[in-house]
Amino acid sequence: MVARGLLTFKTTPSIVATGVTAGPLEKKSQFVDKFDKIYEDERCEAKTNEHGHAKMMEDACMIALSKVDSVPSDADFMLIGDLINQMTPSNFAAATVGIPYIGLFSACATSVSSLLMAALLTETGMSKCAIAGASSQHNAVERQFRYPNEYGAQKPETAQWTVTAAGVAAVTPYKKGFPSIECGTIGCVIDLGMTDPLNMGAAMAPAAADTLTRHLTGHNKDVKDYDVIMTGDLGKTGFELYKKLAGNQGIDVTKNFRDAGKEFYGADPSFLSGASGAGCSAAIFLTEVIDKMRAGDYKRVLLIATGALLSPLSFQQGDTIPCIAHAIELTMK
Amino acid sequence: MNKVMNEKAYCIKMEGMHIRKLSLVVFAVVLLSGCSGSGFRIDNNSSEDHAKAEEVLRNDKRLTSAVTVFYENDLLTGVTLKTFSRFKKEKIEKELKKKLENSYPELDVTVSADSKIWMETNKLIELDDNKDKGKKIEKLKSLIKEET
Amino acid sequence: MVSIFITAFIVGGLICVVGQLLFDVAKLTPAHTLCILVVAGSVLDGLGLYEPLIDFAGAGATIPITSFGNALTHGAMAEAEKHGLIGVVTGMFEVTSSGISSAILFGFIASVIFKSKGKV
Amino acid sequence: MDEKKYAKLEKEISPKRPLMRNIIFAFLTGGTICLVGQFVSLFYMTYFDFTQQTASNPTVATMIFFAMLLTGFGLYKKIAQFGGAGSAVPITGFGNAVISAAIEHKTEGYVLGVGGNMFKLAGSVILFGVFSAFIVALIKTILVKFGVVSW
Repeated sequence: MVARGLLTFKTTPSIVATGVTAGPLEKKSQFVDKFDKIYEDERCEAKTNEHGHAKMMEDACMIALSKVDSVPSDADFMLIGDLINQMTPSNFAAATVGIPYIGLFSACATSVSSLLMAALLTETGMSKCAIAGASSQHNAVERQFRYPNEYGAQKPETAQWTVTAAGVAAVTPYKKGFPSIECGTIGCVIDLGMTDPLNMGAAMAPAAADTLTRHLTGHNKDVKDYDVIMTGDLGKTGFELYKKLAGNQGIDVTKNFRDAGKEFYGADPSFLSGASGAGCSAAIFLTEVIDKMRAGDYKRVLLIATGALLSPLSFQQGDTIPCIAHAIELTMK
Repeated sequence: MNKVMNEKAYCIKMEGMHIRKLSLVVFAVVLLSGCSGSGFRIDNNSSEDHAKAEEVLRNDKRLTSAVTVFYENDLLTGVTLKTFSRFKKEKIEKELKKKLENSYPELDVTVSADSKIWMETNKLIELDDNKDKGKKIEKLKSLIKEET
Repeated sequence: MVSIFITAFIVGGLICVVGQLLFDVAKLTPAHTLCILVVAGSVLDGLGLYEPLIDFAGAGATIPITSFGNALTHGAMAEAEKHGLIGVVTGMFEVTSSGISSAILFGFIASVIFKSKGKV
Repeated sequence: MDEKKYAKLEKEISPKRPLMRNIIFAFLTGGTICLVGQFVSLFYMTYFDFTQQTASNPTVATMIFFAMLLTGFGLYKKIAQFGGAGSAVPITGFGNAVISAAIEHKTEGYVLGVGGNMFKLAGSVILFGVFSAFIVALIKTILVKFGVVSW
């Protein structure tokens, strides 16, 4: 099989700063100390959920830029996305921040696809500083994809909780002492006929396993090369399925495997299978993983963000849930 | 390991709610068992002989209680039924009405198994003033009519 | 008097168990489940079985959504008895108006007072 | 891996819905709501001129009022997570569906948002209720006309 969809970055662009903001409920996350800003109000003091969503994204951008003593006019590109109708929150955030902008949509995999795109632009030499990231807001996502927030529907144990968080990274040409992007793999859309929107982990697991195997064979790597292989938001159920699928491919899944969605809220059973949403993987990848890399705990990591590419319409028309997973490999030289 | 502990915590939490709910039910049942009246009462304000009515009502095994008021041309009976006889409420009402009408052909007979009627008829008996009785009986009759 | 509270609890609970079975065993969404129960209530009333159930269980039969179907059918049939076929259409909301009108009214009031919150 | 194989694997690994637990809790929750309804109906019978039968109208309205308070204060979804169908099947669940949609769409304004979306979830219940009532009453009317059954 010819290896397709593989990206290798010779200049190894670096992630020099991150900005992560989160809603009040995310105080329950075990990574809460690492977030840059926590809002006391779930709408971030804005009038609607969607405005709060945009504000969260804006603030995350400004925080990331301020960490490298920059202002928006220093950045060349802004590559962000979210899950709401035509990505309006990201659009509004981009309007306020005023950086040349491309909206990206890979559902919850946007956190990695945006980093890959930012790395590509940097590789070509056309970007000195690119902003990449993703966000999600629980209330806005819930009312669009499922039921009104106050509607009483019993969720099964496989259901996941969309987090309210935004994670943004500033990507620049290689800089010593910062995690750098070495390679990546663009995922294929995988659809194994799952239809249950309350079991998204199961729908996304095959995509994650597929991208993992493609990345390992394509880049001639082994699981042992990585300090951690972290998936985005598979949740407890999806993570088990993903390990099983990867195990069937002869991959050793016994150690170094982590899932951001499973770990986000710790072991709190009220969040059922765990966290999900574009903000989940963005927030954890850009805090927990990057911090550990800068501290020297991790030398080489593989991040695989998974996204379920459904819409309320496609689900109601009885379609299956197609899923995608993008992988990015970060190293600390 | 972690998962097992979560589940345990979950179960304990749920059990707590479970017990609270059950105790609520038990409390409600205890509370209510106090106010269940039974027996057969008859209040005769007319010249009719009420023995026949008493016989009809007492001999019906499906009834748990019956309250009857004779007033002028009216014969008003509120009955309560055994739990499973309630399924046949309408049928029982009709049967009793027919029986009483046979016994008292010149009276306007009203029979109801509705607990509102039963409650009100009980109050009616305790009423000392006979003047209001006629009015109240008319009102109850109109309430029953409203249903259909 | 007491027994109606017990039967209300049991019958109401059992109707909900039917709903739960439709959720978990038949894997239906809440909307599908409620539609099936409403249709069931309507058919039971057509067979003349729902009114006796109300006599037996009181609120245990009038509070579950099945009673909505029953009330609609009951109104339609009562009106049909009086006015023939036209009554089937005109009588429908005669009995059941309180549920819908109060849901609309309280829904509007709630939308003025409350804001939705994304709490667990 | 094909779809069938994966569906099998998914069934194996996904946690099963705890059927017995759900049934018991649905029974208790639904029973309790109906019990409350019976108390409300007793209240209306005792203090107002309602008979057992006519009391069901104000009882339903009152239960929906309770549903409004529980929904507004964010408690109804907690009861629902615990009780499942026990909270969805009673009329309070219908109320919750209407009220939660109304609250949620407030941001789009009262006309387009609240007015337009109020019956987003509960509309289907009304539709199928009305349609089946029409069919059932029609069949019964025809049967009565032909003398098969009586009213």
